[in-house]
Amino acid sequence: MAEFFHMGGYGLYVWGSFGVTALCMIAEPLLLRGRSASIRKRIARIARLDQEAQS
Amino acid sequence: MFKPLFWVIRRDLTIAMRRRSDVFTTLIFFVIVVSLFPLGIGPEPNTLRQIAPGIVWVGALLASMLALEQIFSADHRDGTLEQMLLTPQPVSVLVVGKVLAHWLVSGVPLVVMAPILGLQYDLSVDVQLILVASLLLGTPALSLIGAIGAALTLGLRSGGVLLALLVLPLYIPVLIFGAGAVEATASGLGGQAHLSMLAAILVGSMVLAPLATAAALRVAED
Amino acid sequence: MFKPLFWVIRRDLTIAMRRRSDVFTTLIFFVIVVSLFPLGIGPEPNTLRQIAPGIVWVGALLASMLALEQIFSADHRDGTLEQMLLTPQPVSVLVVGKVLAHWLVSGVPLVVMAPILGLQYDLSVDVQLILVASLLLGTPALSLIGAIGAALTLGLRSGGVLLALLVLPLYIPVLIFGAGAVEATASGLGGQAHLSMLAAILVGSMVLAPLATAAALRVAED
Amino acid sequence: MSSRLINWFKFSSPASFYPLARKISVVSTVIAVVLIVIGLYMSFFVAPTDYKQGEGYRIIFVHVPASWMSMFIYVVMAGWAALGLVFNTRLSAMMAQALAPTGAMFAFISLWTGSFWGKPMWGTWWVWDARITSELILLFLYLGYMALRAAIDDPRRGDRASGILLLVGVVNVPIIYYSVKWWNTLHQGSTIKMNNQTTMDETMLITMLIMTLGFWAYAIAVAMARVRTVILERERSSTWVRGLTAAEI
Amino acid sequence: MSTGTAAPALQIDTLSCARGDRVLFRDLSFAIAGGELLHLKGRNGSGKTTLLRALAGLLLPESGEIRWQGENIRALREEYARHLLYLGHLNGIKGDLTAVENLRIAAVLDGFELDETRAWAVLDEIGLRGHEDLPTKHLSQGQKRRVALARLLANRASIWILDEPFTALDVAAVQLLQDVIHRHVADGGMAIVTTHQEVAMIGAHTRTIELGRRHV
Amino acid sequence: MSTGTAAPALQIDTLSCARGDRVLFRDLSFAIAGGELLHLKGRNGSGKTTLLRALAGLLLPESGEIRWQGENIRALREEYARHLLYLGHLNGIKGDLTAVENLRIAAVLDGFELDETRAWAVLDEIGLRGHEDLPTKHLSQGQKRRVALARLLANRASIWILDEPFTALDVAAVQLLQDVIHRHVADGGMAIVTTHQEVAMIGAHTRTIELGRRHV
Ligand code: HEM
Ligand SMILES: Nc1ncnc2c1ncn2[C@@H]1O[C@H](COP(=O)(O)OP(=O)(O)OP(=O)(O)O)[C@@H](O)[C@H]1O
Ligand SMILES: Nc1ncnc2c1ncn2[C@@H]1O[C@H](COP(=O)(O)OP(=O)(O)OP(=O)(O)O)[C@@H](O)[C@H]1O
Ligand SMILES: [Mg+2]
Ligand SMILES: [Mg+2]
Repeated sequence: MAEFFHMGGYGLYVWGSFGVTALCMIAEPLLLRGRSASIRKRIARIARLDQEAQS
Repeated sequence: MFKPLFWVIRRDLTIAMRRRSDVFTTLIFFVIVVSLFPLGIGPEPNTLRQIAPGIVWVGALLASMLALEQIFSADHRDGTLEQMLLTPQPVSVLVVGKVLAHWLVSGVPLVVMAPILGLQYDLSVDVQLILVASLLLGTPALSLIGAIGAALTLGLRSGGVLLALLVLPLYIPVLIFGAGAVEATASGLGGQAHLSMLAAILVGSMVLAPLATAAALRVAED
Repeated sequence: MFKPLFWVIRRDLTIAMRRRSDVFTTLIFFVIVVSLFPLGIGPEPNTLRQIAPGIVWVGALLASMLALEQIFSADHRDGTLEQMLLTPQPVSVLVVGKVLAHWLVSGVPLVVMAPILGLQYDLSVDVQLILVASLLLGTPALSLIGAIGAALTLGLRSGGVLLALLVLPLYIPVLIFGAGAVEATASGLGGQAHLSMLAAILVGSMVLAPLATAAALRVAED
Repeated sequence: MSSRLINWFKFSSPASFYPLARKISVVSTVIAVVLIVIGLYMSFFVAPTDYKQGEGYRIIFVHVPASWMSMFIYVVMAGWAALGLVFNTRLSAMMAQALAPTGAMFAFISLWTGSFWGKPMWGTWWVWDARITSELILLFLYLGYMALRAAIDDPRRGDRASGILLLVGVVNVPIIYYSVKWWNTLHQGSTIKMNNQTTMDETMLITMLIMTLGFWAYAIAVAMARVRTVILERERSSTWVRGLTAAEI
Repeated sequence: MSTGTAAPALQIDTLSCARGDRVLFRDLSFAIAGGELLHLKGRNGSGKTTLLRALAGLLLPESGEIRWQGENIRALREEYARHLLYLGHLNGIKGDLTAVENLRIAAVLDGFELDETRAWAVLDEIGLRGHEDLPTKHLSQGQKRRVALARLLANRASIWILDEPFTALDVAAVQLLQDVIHRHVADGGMAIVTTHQEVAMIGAHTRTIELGRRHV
Repeated sequence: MSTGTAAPALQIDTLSCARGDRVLFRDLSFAIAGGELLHLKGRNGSGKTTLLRALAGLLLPESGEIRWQGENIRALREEYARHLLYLGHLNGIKGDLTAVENLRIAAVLDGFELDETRAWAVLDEIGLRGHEDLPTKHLSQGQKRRVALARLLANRASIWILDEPFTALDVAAVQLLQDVIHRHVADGGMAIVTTHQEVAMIGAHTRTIELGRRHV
């Protein structure tokens, strides 16, 4: 196991690459989720305001 | 078509002459940037001669880009640009006029000044000649390409820096062939090939840039 | 006195945050300019390592100068500057607020970015450290000095270039000591002396620049 | 003929594309996860150790797919921009907008992993190699596009301005690439050339292809999810968005 | 033109414009023919400027069409511009050029020639005698506006689109401008004008359209 | 203050101003006390803006003195600014900040605090309801002017210097602004106002000064 992570001496570089790639590709959807949540909240608010205005 | 073109050039040259300081300031910016390097880097003549073409070219590129920021913004702010879009003249013709006037005011002085700066870096005469030739072909291309960026960033608050961000990557071929021509000559390889590439870039941008700029101006005034 | 100061900073930071792209564009301009030089000069690592401190410093200086152009001009154009001159607050305090906000937005990112660019030029760790230290002392001084020039050229059409002309000569000492500190460290001489000079320049400009800027602003609005 | 056309225009309206985008996104996510998991397994456990570069070469399995994707996405964006400018369809510009961050991210990953490869191989994090330099410039082009978009408040103006920029950029990309290449070969600067492994092991190639397809699916999934957000942001006041139920959003 | 003397030259068909989130007006339709003066009214922010810019072809409307003699102005472009004179909130004059120079370059770009003497005469008429050859940046607010308006006297366009032309003008200049507009209309031209100064627009051929009656 | 209730607070003494080559007015002297409204009239280019900027301390006059409670305003500087509210041709608001933010930062710089609720109330009063938290660059010409004028409602300065405050305002807003000015004067404040819209300034305490009667 340790040997696997050691990568024949290239551990830092291999995991540095794969790690950052993984980080980016996980972070991007998460950031996107935040962005889409905030716009949904805003739309919900607009709808609520509409209803209040009508009643 | 030639009459409006001529009048636009005349108009912009008149304005530039009324504020003669403009011509000098672009020039002096160029001089300062190029002279700054020996200060930042240290005075070894060999290193300096080696990096001279690159530095002169980067200096010319930055000076031309900075001057470019103004090409449409004043007209945009006082409403003359929107009037130009409403005339029966093709917008790209007016753009050509403005870019040409701009190059006469800001590009030509750079070309003239470059050999004098070359002396600071101890360049030989034939290298100097190629330097001038490369700038003569390169700076109009820079103005044409830069005009697209200037039109795209019109009226945006972060104009200057954003312009740089958009335009500098597009300038890179001009820089490479321009500085390359000088370096090739300095190392005895001959800069012909580079100069032909520069000429090709110039022709290409003369055809495409006015159209793109005109489209961008229409968008900016929306 | 601290309340208006605080509010001015807060105001300018709010505006900067509304247009977050501004922060990035200054930064990216810095990155691009620094990356441009190798394209002009050629890719040999040894030459590049030698000229790296000069290039990074010139890049920081140009980026900071370009960003500075905006510091008062927007306020001048929309009339908020003339309102500031008419408040019961001392103008120099408001100037300090604006410069500080400006440095936070445009200077700090440069300092943070510099080490990454240093990698492109293959600089070692302790050289990198001195580079950061010198920028940390130098960029606020650049902002303070540049504010004088920005105020002086307010309302002139070719603001950008003219500003460069006025301010660059004042920048030169900062550049010499900044790049000098890095070079001295790289060649094993130690950059302490240079850094102390930078600190002295910073203190001096902190005292004098706001007063000069305030006076220049009053003239500009006449 | 006409049924085709109608279909086309139907889905070029954001309102009708919105639910479709969700379906595409879900499907692509599944494909991406499957392919990337297989690809990772093969990268670490199937592909043999390189006789020259040892285990370090395994970086190639993210480095090369990311490089390819970054270039490919830029071209796709330019295609959408051209469509948008010619036919004045809002959706095209939104597609370009949705792709940009992903493309920039792949360009960044390519440079990052390249650096982490170069350090052990060449002893330095960075060389001014032609390919690397032009990838850096590509990253700048992405950032320029995104900065321009962010700087313009009016979305329709932003669409058209950034569309023009993309088209100008895509004309320039090949010019930039060849000029950088020429610049680099004329200086005999970098001592080590990058493609020093001419013959590639079969399994390595397959692994790389699988990873590339996985990244491709990932890009589609993320872009579709993002285009949904962009649509909502821009059409938030329209009647069809207000008509959506909570579940549909 | 083809269908008779009173054919509406400029036709606005179910036009809608939006800025930011808000739709300013929806499905606006009207037409205007030669000899008509259209007074566009509305509270602050009701969309007058937006409508005028759309009519000038500067702004792409959300939906709907604007037709000049039956053809969409987007298709006509320069052909339409030949008949048009637009004056917005900005004056559209260069501060570094004199009034005469400004007027002459505007004329050339509009496609006709204006000689020096005629330019001086026009500026005299609009009340700028003694200021003709000063860079216009040295003029007062109202004088700058007058330079911009001088184009009305020296132009042969048939459609005038004027956005708040009376701002910054003194009483004499307001009177003069009113006369100029009415004369243009009487000669068979069209004018579309916004102004908040009610009194200024009363005249024989005036029609009024009011935008955005709901709460601003 | 020291010499009695009706002492002229602001005194203008043989003031001359020149722009470029021309002297705009020479040896102008007048005074204005609390409760007075001064309507400054004059043709375009007669020097109204120049005079107002001099009164605000933005422009150095050619000769003569401006005194606030007996002291030259050049010497008083910030002390004088405390009593002053100047609105020029420019609105002096930031396009990137909302109306509320603009109002609050202006208040702090003017030396007092304006809380969020009060700011909203003021903007409501001036007719900007529903536009309070939009960046002001998205407002129309007249709405921007209203944001600038909102400062009049939230300020405690005693001297108001207003250069063409009515431009771009619709009829309702003109009426409102007139009321605000008259109320300010009735409460013992001073106002110096230029406008070309004659009708707007008639009131009990109005004095008129006309600049530059010779041909412009
Ligand atoms: C020993 C070191 C390296 C090797 C063996 C290597 C190998 C490769 C290979 C095989 C490709 C795909 C080539 C193709 O598609 O034809 C590639 C692409 C790329 N690499 Fe590297 N690489 C190395 C280091 C680096 C470094 C240090 C960087 C940047 C910091 C980098 C940046 C790139 C880029 C930008 C591409 C895409 C450009 C292209 O495919 O033309 N590489 N690399
Ligand atoms: N910066 C300047 N430089 C030179 N001359 C100027 C400058 N500003 C104004 N002038 C001149 O001063 C005169 C008066 O200008 P001012 O702006 O004070 O007029 P005004 O009475 O406010 O006119 P308006 O009603 O048009 O606003 C004008 O004739 C103009 O030519
Ligand atoms: N660039 C813009 N971005 C977003 N919204 C805008 C923009 N310009 C105007 N608006 C909005 O559109 C509305 C109408 O603006 P417009 O300038 O057409 O009004 P107007 O009728 O000309 O008003 P005024 O009488 O004040 O000049 C305003 O409420 C404003 O909020
Ligand atoms: Mg308007
Ligand atoms: Mg005035």
